[in-house]
Amino acid sequence: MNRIKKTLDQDKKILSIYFTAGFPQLEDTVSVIKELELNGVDMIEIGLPFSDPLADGPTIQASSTQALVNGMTSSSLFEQLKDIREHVKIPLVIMGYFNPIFQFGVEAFCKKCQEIGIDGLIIPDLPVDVYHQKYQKIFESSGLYNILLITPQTSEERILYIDSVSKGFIYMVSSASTTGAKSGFGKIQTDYFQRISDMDLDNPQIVGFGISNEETFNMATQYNKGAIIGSAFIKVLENKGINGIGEFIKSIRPNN
Amino acid sequence: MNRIKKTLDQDKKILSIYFTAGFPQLEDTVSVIKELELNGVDMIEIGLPFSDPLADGPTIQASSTQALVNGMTSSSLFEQLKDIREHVKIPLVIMGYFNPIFQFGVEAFCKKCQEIGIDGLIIPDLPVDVYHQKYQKIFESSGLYNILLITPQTSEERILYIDSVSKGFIYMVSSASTTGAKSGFGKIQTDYFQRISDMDLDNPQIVGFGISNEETFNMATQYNKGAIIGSAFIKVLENKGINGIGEFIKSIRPNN
Amino acid sequence: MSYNVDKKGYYGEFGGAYIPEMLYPNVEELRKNYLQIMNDPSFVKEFDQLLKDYVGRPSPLYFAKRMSERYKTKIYLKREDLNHTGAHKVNNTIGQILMAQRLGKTRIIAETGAGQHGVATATVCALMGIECIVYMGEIDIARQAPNVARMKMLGAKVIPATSGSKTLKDATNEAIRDWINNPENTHYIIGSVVGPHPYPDMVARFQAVVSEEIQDQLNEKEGVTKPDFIVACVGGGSNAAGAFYHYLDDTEVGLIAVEAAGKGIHSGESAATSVLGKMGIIHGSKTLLMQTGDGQITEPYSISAGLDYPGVGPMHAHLYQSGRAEFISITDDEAMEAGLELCQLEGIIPAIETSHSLAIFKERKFSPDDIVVVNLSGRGDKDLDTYIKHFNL
Amino acid sequence: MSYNVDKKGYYGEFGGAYIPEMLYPNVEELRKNYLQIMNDPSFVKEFDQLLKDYVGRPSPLYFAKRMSERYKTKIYLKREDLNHTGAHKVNNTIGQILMAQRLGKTRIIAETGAGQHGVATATVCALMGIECIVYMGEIDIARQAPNVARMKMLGAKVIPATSGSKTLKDATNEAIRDWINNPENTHYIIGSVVGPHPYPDMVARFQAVVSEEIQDQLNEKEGVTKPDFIVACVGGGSNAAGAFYHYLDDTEVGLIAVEAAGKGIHSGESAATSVLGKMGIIHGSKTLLMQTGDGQITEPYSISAGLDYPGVGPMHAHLYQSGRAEFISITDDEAMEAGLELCQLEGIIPAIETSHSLAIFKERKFSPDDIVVVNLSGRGDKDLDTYIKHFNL
Ligand SMILES: Cc1ncc(COP(=O)(O)O)c(C=O)c1O
Ligand SMILES: Cc1ncc(COP(=O)(O)O)c(C=O)c1O
Repeated sequence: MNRIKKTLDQDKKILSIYFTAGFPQLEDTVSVIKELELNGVDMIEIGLPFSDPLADGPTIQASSTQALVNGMTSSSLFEQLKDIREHVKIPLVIMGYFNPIFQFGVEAFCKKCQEIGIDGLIIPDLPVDVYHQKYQKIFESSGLYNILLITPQTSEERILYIDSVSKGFIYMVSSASTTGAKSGFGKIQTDYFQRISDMDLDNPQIVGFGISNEETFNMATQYNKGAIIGSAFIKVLENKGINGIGEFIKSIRPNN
Repeated sequence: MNRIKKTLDQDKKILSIYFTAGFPQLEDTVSVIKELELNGVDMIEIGLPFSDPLADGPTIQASSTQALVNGMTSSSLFEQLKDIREHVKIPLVIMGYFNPIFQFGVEAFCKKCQEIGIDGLIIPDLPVDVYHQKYQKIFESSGLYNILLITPQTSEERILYIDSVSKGFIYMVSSASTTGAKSGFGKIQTDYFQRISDMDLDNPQIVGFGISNEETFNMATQYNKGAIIGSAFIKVLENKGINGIGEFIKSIRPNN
Repeated sequence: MSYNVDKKGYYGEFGGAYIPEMLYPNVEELRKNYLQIMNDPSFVKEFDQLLKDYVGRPSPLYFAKRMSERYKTKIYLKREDLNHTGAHKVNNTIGQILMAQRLGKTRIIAETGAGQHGVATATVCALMGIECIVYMGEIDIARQAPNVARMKMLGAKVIPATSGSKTLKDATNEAIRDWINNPENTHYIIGSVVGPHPYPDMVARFQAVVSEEIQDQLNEKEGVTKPDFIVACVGGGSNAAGAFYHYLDDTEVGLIAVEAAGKGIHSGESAATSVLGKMGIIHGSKTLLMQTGDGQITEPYSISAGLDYPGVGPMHAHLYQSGRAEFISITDDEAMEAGLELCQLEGIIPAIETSHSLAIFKERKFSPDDIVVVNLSGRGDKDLDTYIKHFNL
Repeated sequence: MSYNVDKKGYYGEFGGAYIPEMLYPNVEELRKNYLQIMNDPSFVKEFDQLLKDYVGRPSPLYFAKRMSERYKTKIYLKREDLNHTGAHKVNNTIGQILMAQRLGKTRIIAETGAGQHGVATATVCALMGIECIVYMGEIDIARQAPNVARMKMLGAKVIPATSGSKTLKDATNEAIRDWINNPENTHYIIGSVVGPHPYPDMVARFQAVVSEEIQDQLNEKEGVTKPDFIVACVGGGSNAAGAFYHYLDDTEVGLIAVEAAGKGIHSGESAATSVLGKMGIIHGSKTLLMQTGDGQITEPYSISAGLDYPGVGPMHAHLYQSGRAEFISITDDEAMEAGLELCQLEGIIPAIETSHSLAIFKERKFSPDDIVVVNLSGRGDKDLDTYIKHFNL
């Protein structure tokens, strides 16, 4: 059984952390993952860096650029992660733009993930219909969940379609923005969270974009299964390195 | 009887000097004239400076600009020259562009010249036909000769017309050029001099443009009644001032 | 076989809409409506009228006598340089601003490389009184200063793109980010036949006026509606798409696409996508793309800001892969020489982009009877500094 | 009463050929031949063909909707800015280069102020493969750098005029000096309706294509062949002459000539010849002229190099004196504002010369039904630096 499903089946709010592989240093990937699990994070999105991350804001973009300068590639990520399941139990998701995956070969990429024990992929620029028509079989035969995004602008009809194609959870983008763009939620967000919640979808939703601290985490997870922190965490890595992780995670869920 | 005619009736080659009134210093005009006569020059063209002397080369142009900066105007020239005939016997011609004369009023200008004892005018940009139709009567009633130009490109027919309208002499431009542009005469010039000479015009011709020293003076006057030196003389004034005049004039006609 | 787009937005294998979900509503709104809007008689009328009265169309088809004599073939120049704002780009921006109005958008964003598209966008925004933001790579801002000045005069806000190679690709990323952040009121006027479907097709249709006019003009001059060859430079490929459009499926007409070889195709400083690229995804479209083995997009190089793009539009990827068009790469130096040659033979200063097209006459022979139409995509006023420095004039 | 030239080369009292004898053969050769050559069908054909295929004529007559709304009258812009090289100047240089060829001339000289005429001359010389020398005031060389670069690209030799005010007047003096020195092989392409007869008439006839087109275009758009008013700026007066030409003797059409008032008509830094000038002789023509009481020609001033001339052509002197045309003076600041306004209302960056014409809508009221045609004599690319500095953009 896929670790994502197992984790989401638990009766708790999920804290998921995004970070960019190979950042701040090329060899930090595994250490960051271990430190995150150690501090009680429920799930991790490992960012495969890309030269042109057009859905990302400046923080994640800069971390990608640095990771590429450090020498991060799909192959070296797989190399770094090859023994990860000897140490880490929580679900691991790779988040990356489509082109590097396409160049690696979608099938080969999925097989590598399966070998290593990756549980899912988030490919923001692989639209649901292309996935559905061309790649779903490959994912499923590799036991990989494909995590799809919805936004406040996604129509009800399309949400239902995405829900039907999704496995694991739906990545619910909190507002119309690139990563790290806004912080704090207003009535527009809570209305949106409520609206999706009321749709009673097959897949649980985890909220991403704009979550940076205890307050926004609580607000988001009030309506949904969990939340993902990206830019705010990258800033921690940038400023304090791996040593800053424990304190940051505690600040999000102080009562854990 | 007009002094120009008297001078030209003499059986000698005429040396005429052009200089710009008010140059190098505003008050130099009369001194230059006196010094020229003293050194045996036969005729003088007094240049009335103009802001836009488009038939002149750099040397005369620069002297005009300087004279204007010095404050030279038509009125101040007349003022400077008002007693000139108490000192100077040789023919004096004013050479100037049409616009300052036009502004002064052609008739008033001519009357002033007559009062002072100026013998002729050279107005390079007053074409013969306009002169003929509009101004000849005024000139004649003031006893002023209008000196007209011909060039190597002037057609035979037109030369005859110009000759018929001219009084005193014809100003024979040595080559197609602005003042001071070329120096030295070649076969083209001598052929041209010969050709005009052969036309046996009513008016004698005096050559101007490109005469700078004994050699060119002799060459020019071999075919014609005389020659005018302009730029070369201005350079003398520029470099040596009034004191340089004697030596320069002697160098042109050493055997005088 | 058709070389035009299919119903799903693909040219052969290339095209599609590989966009993040955040862009879906925008792109989908456009996809659903663009053909209907473009075919609406009131749209057609307004578009045609503006092209005529404002842009100055038809642009002449000029027989270049002295160039033809030098290269012993019949060379016609399609004078897009005479359009208002100085390049073919405005054909598209006129179309898209009318589209944006009909979609109820009140804010326009655009990316620009050479600045021609930025100027053309700022222009139509001023014309319609609509807010305009243009993203432009920091390097391009420096090397195309006159166009930056023009955009400012026209009231547009120019925002530098400081990431990556700081050129067109990065400006495009920034524009897309802006669009993601402003999904409701903003229309993104893409400047070439790139981006997610329906952009490549929409832009090609707006530019198709070029080949439409060539047909008539050639008929008037030569009694035939088709040339033997059409030559156009390819950055993203919009001027080429426009010049090729009505001849795409007529294989009697040779299509020649000219790319920038920079300092040499294999010098590491090049933008010759057809030679150096592999299939991949850039800016929402599956196409040929210069990239590392690992799928990172390569930083391209060309002396000309408008060709300095690591991909080509999906139409061109397909034209290349299918062999329908001939692709030729021209170096910086060859292009500059050809630009100067046109100045001195025909009295026309071409954009450096265009100079690449003109350089092919030194590379490739044509026969004396061949009619070769070169799409003179733009004028070189924006490039004077570069020319002057290059030739030490 | 006719406002056109008479048989002797005069417009009323103005005009004629006040030239030194050295220029007589050149000017006379031209005078004797120009009408016959211009009326020769082969000349007409070649001229028209080049205007169409090379220059891009007809230039559109564009209804400026947003400007019309702002100023509550019907404003049409005659788009000479869309001509090849970016101004009306090329209409004349195309004509004169064909004239020079037919006169057997092998060397061309020209003067230029804004550089537009220099570029237009360099252009046609390149087109015909004829040597080209352009005289340009040192100050103008500095303030119109882009045009200097363009002339060099086109293979022309640009010689600085360093005397006097170092602007257009002095460049003209230098060109005339060159002509005096090269009477046989050289044709002097004067850039405006100035100089000795037949230049003003010849240039006006070449520019007359502007008003010829306006007649047809207005008829197409408004069902009338004449506007209520035509507005044009006057440096020497060629674009105004072209725009007025077919309406000169039709007094139902109001003619409005706009001059540069520089820093204020009576500031001592102005080029408002109609107000400040008196009759005089400049560059071979009797006309209105800014001069001292002593008949020295005054150094004019305008922010726009193309209006920075102390005279006007004799046609305009006559139009002013007879009251046939209304003369309005516009300051630097007013012009610059009007230029920016056009950018932001209509997406057109005008030459600063042209901006003077556009400024009249703040000065003078028109009624809502009036059809006002403004001759948009040129584009502002050459002036970007000046605009940017002026507005601190
Ligand atoms: C004059 C000119 N030609 C060509 C191009 C290249 O663009 P495209 O390939 O879309 O025609 C540009 C781009 O800015 C341009 O300005
Ligand atoms: C665009 C433009 N308009 C007007 C003028 C003024 O010249 P004219 O009065 O001869 O039209 C110039 C002169 O360079 C010019 O470039």
